[in-house]
Amino acid sequence: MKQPAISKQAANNQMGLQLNDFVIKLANVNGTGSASANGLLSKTIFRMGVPISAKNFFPSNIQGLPTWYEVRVSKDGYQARSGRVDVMVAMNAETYADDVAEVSAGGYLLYDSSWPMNKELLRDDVTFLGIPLAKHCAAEFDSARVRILMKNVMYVGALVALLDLDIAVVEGLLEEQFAAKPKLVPLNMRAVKMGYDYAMEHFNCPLPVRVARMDVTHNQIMMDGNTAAGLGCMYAGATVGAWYPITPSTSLMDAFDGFCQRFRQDPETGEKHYCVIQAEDELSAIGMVIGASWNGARAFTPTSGPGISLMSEFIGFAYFTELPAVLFDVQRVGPSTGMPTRTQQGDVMMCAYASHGDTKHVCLYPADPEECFYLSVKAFDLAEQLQTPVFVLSDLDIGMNEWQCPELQWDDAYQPNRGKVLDAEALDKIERFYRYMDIDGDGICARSLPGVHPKGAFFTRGSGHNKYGAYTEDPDQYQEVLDRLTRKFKTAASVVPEAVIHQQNGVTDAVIAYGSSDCAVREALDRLKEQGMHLNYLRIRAFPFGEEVEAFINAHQGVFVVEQNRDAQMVSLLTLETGVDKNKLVPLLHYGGFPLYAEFVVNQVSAHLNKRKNA
Amino acid sequence: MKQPAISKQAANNQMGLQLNDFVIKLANVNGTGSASANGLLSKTIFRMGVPISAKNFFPSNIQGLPTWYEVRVSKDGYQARSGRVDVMVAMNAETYADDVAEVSAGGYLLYDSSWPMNKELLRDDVTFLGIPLAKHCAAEFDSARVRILMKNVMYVGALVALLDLDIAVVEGLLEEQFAAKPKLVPLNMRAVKMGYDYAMEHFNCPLPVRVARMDVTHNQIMMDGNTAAGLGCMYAGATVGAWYPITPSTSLMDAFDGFCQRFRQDPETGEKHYCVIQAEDELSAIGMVIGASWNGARAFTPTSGPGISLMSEFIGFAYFTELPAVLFDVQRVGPSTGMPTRTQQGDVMMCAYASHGDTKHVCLYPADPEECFYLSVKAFDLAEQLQTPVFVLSDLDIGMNEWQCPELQWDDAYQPNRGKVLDAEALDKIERFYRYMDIDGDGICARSLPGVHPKGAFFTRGSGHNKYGAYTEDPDQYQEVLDRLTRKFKTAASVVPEAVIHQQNGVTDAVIAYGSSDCAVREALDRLKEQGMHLNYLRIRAFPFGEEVEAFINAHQGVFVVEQNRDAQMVSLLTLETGVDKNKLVPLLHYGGFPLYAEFVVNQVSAHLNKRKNA
Amino acid sequence: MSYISKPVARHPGQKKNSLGLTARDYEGGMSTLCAGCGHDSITAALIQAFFELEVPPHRVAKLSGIGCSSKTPAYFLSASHGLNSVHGRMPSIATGANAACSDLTYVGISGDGDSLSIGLGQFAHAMRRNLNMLYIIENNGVYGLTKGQFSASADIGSKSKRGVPNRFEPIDPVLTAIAMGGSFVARSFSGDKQQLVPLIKAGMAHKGFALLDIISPCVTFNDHDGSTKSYKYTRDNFTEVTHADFVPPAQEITIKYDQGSVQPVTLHDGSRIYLRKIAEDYDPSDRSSASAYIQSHQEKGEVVTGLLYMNSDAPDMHATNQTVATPLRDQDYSVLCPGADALKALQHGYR
Amino acid sequence: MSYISKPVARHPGQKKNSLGLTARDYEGGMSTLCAGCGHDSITAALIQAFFELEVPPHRVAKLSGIGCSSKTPAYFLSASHGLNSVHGRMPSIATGANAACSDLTYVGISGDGDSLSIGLGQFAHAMRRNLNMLYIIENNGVYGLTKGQFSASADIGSKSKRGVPNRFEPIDPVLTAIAMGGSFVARSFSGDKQQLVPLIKAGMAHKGFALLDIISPCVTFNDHDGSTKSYKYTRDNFTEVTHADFVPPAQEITIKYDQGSVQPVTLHDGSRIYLRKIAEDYDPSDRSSASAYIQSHQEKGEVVTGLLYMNSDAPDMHATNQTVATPLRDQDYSVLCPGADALKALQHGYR
Ligand SMILES: Cc1ncc(C[n+]2csc(CCOP(=O)(O)OP(=O)(O)O)c2C)c(N)n1
Ligand SMILES: Cc1ncc(C[n+]2csc(CCOP(=O)(O)OP(=O)(O)O)c2C)c(N)n1
Ligand code: SF4
Ligand code: SF4
Ligand SMILES: [Mg+2]
Ligand SMILES: [Mg+2]
Repeated sequence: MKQPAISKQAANNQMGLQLNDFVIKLANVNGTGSASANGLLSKTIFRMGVPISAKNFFPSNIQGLPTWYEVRVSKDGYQARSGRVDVMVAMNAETYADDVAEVSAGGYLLYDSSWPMNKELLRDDVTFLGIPLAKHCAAEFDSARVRILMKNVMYVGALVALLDLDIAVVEGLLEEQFAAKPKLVPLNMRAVKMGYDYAMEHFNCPLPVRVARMDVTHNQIMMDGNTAAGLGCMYAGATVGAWYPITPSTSLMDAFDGFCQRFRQDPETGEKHYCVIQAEDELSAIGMVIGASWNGARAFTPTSGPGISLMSEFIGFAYFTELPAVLFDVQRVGPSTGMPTRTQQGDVMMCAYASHGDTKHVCLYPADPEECFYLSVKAFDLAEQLQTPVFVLSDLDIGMNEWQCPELQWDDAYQPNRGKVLDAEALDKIERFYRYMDIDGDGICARSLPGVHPKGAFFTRGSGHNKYGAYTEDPDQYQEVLDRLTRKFKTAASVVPEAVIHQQNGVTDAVIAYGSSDCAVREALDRLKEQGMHLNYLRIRAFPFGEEVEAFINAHQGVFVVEQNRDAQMVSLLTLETGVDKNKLVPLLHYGGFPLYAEFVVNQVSAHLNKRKNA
Repeated sequence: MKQPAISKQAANNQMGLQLNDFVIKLANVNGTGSASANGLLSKTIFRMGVPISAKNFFPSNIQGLPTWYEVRVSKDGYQARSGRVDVMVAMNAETYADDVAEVSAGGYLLYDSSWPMNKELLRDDVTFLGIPLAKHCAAEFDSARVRILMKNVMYVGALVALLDLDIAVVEGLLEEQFAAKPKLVPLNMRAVKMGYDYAMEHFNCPLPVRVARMDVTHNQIMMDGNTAAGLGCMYAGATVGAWYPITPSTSLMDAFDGFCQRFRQDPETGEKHYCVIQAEDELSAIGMVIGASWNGARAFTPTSGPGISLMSEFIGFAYFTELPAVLFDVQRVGPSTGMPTRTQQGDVMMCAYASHGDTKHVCLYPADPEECFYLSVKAFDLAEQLQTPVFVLSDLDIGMNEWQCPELQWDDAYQPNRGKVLDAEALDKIERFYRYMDIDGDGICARSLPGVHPKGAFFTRGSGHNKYGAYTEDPDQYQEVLDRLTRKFKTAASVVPEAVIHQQNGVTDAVIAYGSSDCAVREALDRLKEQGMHLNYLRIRAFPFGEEVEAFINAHQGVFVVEQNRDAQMVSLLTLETGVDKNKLVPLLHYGGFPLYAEFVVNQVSAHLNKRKNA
Repeated sequence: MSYISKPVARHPGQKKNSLGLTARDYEGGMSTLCAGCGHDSITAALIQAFFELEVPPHRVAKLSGIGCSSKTPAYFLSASHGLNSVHGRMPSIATGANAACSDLTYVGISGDGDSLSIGLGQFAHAMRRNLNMLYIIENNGVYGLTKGQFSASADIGSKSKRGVPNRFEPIDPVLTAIAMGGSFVARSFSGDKQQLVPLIKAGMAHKGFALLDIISPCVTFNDHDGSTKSYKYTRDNFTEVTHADFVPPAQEITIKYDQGSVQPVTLHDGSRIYLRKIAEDYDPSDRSSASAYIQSHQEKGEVVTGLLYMNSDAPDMHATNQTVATPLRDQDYSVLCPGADALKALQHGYR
Repeated sequence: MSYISKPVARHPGQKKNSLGLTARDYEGGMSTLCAGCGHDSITAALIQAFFELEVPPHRVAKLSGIGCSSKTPAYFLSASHGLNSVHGRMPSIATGANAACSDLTYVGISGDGDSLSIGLGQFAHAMRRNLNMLYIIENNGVYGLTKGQFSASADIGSKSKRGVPNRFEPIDPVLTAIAMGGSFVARSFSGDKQQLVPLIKAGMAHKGFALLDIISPCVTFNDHDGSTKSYKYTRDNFTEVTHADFVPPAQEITIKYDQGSVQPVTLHDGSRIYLRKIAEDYDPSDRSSASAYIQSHQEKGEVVTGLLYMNSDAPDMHATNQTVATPLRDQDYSVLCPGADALKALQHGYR
């Protein structure tokens, strides 16, 4: 019993007004220039003062495969995926059937009606909005490439009408984008208008699903985590970056390089106050970082899981020789090559214990691009203070998607914490320099930099050494150093960023999460609260855990730990590295490769709580 | 108040008879040929039917540094170090002071009295036996090299007299050793006699510390674990071995190669039924193993910690593509280069979880060379049955020291378990081959080998794939495969070797150990029992753990877990991978690099138990 | 959602080879590379070569690393076993696979990033062992899959899309191969099927390591003006120094050669290569002069192509190892295990 | 127990250099290598070269991998910073160290196993970048520290101690370096201090990657008859094609050269190398002919030594990167951090 779906009326009938609270998803083909049109759409909403979040779902190839862009408009500022699709822009014939199926009941589907549509795929509960994009663009534009690009811009124009967007904002954005090629502005605006006019003429615009100006984004930016982290590295004063390209970490070094070109390269002489080295592989990249750190520069490498696996031997070297190193693991789906363009938190255990022998490493878990910036800076301070590798575990979702976040702040009083480094003056004063003497009792020894002073000369080795820094194969001397490293790791727990805690007295259940799960969890907690389920929340920001983590778990009856991996890796870390009762920790695991969304957490938590209630 | 220490009388006075129960330690310089003289000594005792254990302590160099050889004569057959030194043969001037200090009270020290001795280092409670070895050898032998070698043989001769060894056994051993160069026998016997005669003349021979013939070693052999493992690989039918030299694993491949030359190379044509490849590094070695396994050969690689670190990426590949691989990790002291010639169990966690993403691996923990043989064979069966990498975690103590163990047995009815491999006939019958279909519900799918049948053709990839074997980036399809791997790992727990349990009803405390700790723990349990402390014992032989492990822990009140690493890595595995209460597990950690000895366990356990009693 | 489509009929003609197979039977899954990518032309050449060589598809093992280039094995011979390993490590997989089973045909596909950066060590050492395989580098001077960074084969001065010139010394696969003991070293161009197909066939027939470096432009990231790996630059500077014709075993020689300039080489399987010198002063049998020639001509910007060096007498890995003829994986277990009595006997040495 | 003894006085003479240091001040810990190991002679040559060059010890960074050879840095310049990294990875450490601080002197010591097997990739790529360092390979054709396995530099036919000949193609460090863009490539012999010391000095003064491959016999595992890396074989087949004299900056030239045969090369720091051709037909400035010469002569069993190739104009890594002169690690933080205002401004682009 099919109805004529493409009617002017249908659009307004199906459900009530959804103001600034809906999802629009765009299904495209990789490499067809849809990214910039889709960005235009999301930025327009953002500039209208309305909070959004935008996510890209793209294949591991360069051109020709399906790709999706999902914009969530959320007046409450929720950044996670919502799990629903209110408006689908279905531009990819290959995925059309799936895309139709994905629209939430009562939603809309915009398609290119240049060709007859496949009636079999019609749905009663979805309003189909056909626009003859290809036909119009073919009539309007000359070259094949322009036609393809303008098709995208044209559907943006239609959405301006359908969603009640401000066309002046669109124009402003285009002007900025094409500041260097102003001729392109009218061309693009022509396409926008084509879409706009068609929609106004044929549909009942705007839809109930629509945007209305707000004023809550003026202190906000849209930035991806890799950009923020690259920026953080520059602000931290890093001068040496070594890397080997790998999705999804590549754009981190691109960002660092770009910012440094802008701020640290002499425009006249071309002289650079930084050095980025594209290494031949990850084994080499981490070696370069360690070499540079040994020599006193702040150095880092961005990579992803396979890179960390390859770096394992060197990571143990840095741990045992106590050299700083900052590693960004922008996690993707493992094991092995896995799904390079999907997100996961699968490297938690590996990073915490990487390398053979007894090793433990400091890890930071930024929740979003904003924190990527701040924790990048922190990572360098910790690496130098603790003289050890520090991992920043971001993921594809944070690293490669543009998130809305508060404008980044900088305190000009900040000075890098270089840790216990003896300068020439200090070396001159001391009788003799011993590299691994724990003078302060915190497990951290003073180091010296090559070339600074004859008295600082010292031979760094990954083989057995005693507290004086000499080679040893003696059990006691070796063990003394190893035990001090345990002490140092205890110190680390007291200096890493504390967990973020949201709690109310009297609440017995809680949720723990970390990294990119944060936004979905916070939304889920709001919704659970609406349903009468109050839970406290702790977000882990670092390993080793501060005391507050154990105290929090102990203070609750049941603790759900939300993770994006199969094996409950953070639960493992908590079980091993705190005194808590592991049976208290209930893992909620989401690891298919798409970012977590609130509903998953809501469903799982409420199912558990209801089960307990009924038990 | 020094006495004249070198008196004929002194030797017999100090303490009672120590028949077949003492330790003789020989301090030498690396590269002076002492190894063969020392081997002559230990084998003589062994051939006299008396149980011994022999351990080498050598530096990470080739020539000129201190090295020790420790022979424990133990009528009860204890294989661990005893912790005491009854007779020290102090041949290294550089370590002389330490060596003197190490002798147990009432013990003996044999030294070269060609030069005046350092009186300051005399001890009242030790009998010093001086023999002018260098002087006599200089007088007796021509070339410098022969003099150095014969000095060693001469002290063996003295020990024959002092310890009441059978000189005919010595001669027999020399005849076997020099079967190809019979002229060397009289030369060596001359040196033996020189030492023997000197001792008989100057000392009250034999000492109370002495050997008397027994008849308990006739079904025993003396073999190191690497030899046994290499032999196991040959018996398992392995045909491809790929490796990169690294201490202490190198002799494993040497052994395999040697045995194969003997049994699998046609003496006429020189044709080999095996292929050993010295790879350019460990990354390549594991790649070769995986390539060979993919193609249906049994293949393996021996390495040590740094090698596993380097193999991490490929290990995840084998896990995810489900290809068999056998890896021997002959553990040495980490982290990093650590102490390459010292022993540790520091790679337990790394091997269990190696590589990025969610991965878990099957591990076997042989306790001694005998088990190295049997578990090597088992490792290939498991790797093929489970289609996954299998680690055999031995260590330097097992791998490079000759242990006395029961003669190895072989059942000619044994047939390799090749697992679910579809042959041409099977492939011909089926409609279509899907690589990752779990037909039996055990998580293990059928595989096909390249080139066998057109229907078996299949594309192996470390990237996301679905159960049909096709590439996928779809969350559900990816997750389905990943979840099946969890199921497969459950199956693994039911087919790996069971733990070895020694228990009595009514005993509330227990010890858990694994690998080379076993011998010291068993001795310690005997001694604790003598002291009235009864403990049950479980020896872990494999990860994942069978149900018996959890049941055993649950059945006891307190469980000591003996490990040779700093971080209680097996306690970590037990905590994570069983349902037990982690507070029950008390780690006893010995990790300075020398093998564990019973006293350490005795002291730690009794201290804990006493503390509890007194609490 | 699964995006693997069925092979597309690219060869509508139904010509069959002696196995009764059409060219279509040598095809693979639909390419997911960019339209116009050089790699896809190489795929087409491979399909033609395998079809014409009449190889049973399931007796071929296709191996690769990671990269756009390394996806190629998915696009031909879907009836073969394939293995897509990790980045830069295909040579070790190939070595192990070949060790286990010497009687399959091994073809490895790699990229310049895969072989010359992360994989340089394995690449060099596989050549040292003279592993019996055809090893193709689809060489575009960039990392395609990670979006256009320079690779180690980028020439000095070659410009990136943003106009920045590469300043690092290139690692040339051909010169490296000659230096490391590759026994068959050739270069070609994805755009020249004429030259490519016989070189693929010859490389497959060669018993030993056959390196085929194929300039294969990346239309998305390295096909612009200023790039020295673009279609245009390669065409303009293409210099063929030898031309190789391949004649399968027992096939009548139909082409007539002018005796002086042509050198026939008979391979282990009885097939022959007819090598025609185009550059008079070039000697593909002399390592040092060949490599000096190539080096000096490349310094002038020429893209020297053809069968550049060949030594068909070098023993392959199995010959060096003296491996038995029957593949190791097919050895009966009774041959491999000495049995209980032998175990008993050998332990006498451990008493 | 610690077995590190104090440096032994190997130079009882108290001659001082202009820094007031004696040769003893350039010594290190006592060697723990085998008596007679070639590596120890190289240590002695290094001590002499550093002493004569009058380098302040603490301005030298000594780097190595793992192996007997890689222990060498512990045996000279105890007043320098040193780093003994992991096996085969010294080049990356050197690259990072140099990136951080361009104004120290970097000397790396490696072995043939360390550089040509596990480390081949890093070795090659450090050369590509023309990293400013002296890189010494103590080349003995075996893995000493793991007890005598053949390394990749073992020649075909060279016999192991048990008499088994190596059958794999060697990877020659010098030919590899020339192919990969090394800008200073030399070979010498641990037994020839005469040749060695000036080459070490020249390599140190050269601004760019200076490879010095030194045949350094392993007396324990590879000094027997049949080995082509023994003292005897090397002495017998030693062929010096150039001889290099090194003259530090601003030093009077005292030696008189016969104009025709000697070529003076002035280095960046003002020092000069006087290069005397011994083989008439050898041209150390021409990559392709030099490498062809070396290859063909080595095939005849000659051990070709001397300063084999040099290009003092190639830009080093920092020049290519356009790094500022003041070492990066010494940059004031205020230069590196754009500050709060800039952060505010740049975020306009993210709205
Ligand atoms: C260990 C590891 N590091 C990095 C990557 C990311 N990566 C994938 S392909 C590639 C480069 C591919 O370049 P090339 O081999 O030239 O192939 P092309 O795409 O140009 O054909 C890189 C760096 C990876 N997959 N694995
Ligand atoms: C990752 C790793 N693999 C293997 C080893 C063992 N290993 C130590 S030194 C060495 C070879 C050294 O050979 P070379 O560099 O030629 O030095 P030489 O001892 O001959 O001077 C090897 C394989 C190691 N230390 N680390
Ligand atoms: S990015 Fe380049 S190499 Fe990759 S498929 Fe596209 S054109 Fe080919
Ligand atoms: S083993 Fe060889 S390389 Fe090592 S120290 Fe001894 S002689 Fe030198
Ligand atoms: Mg490429
Ligand atoms: Mg060597």
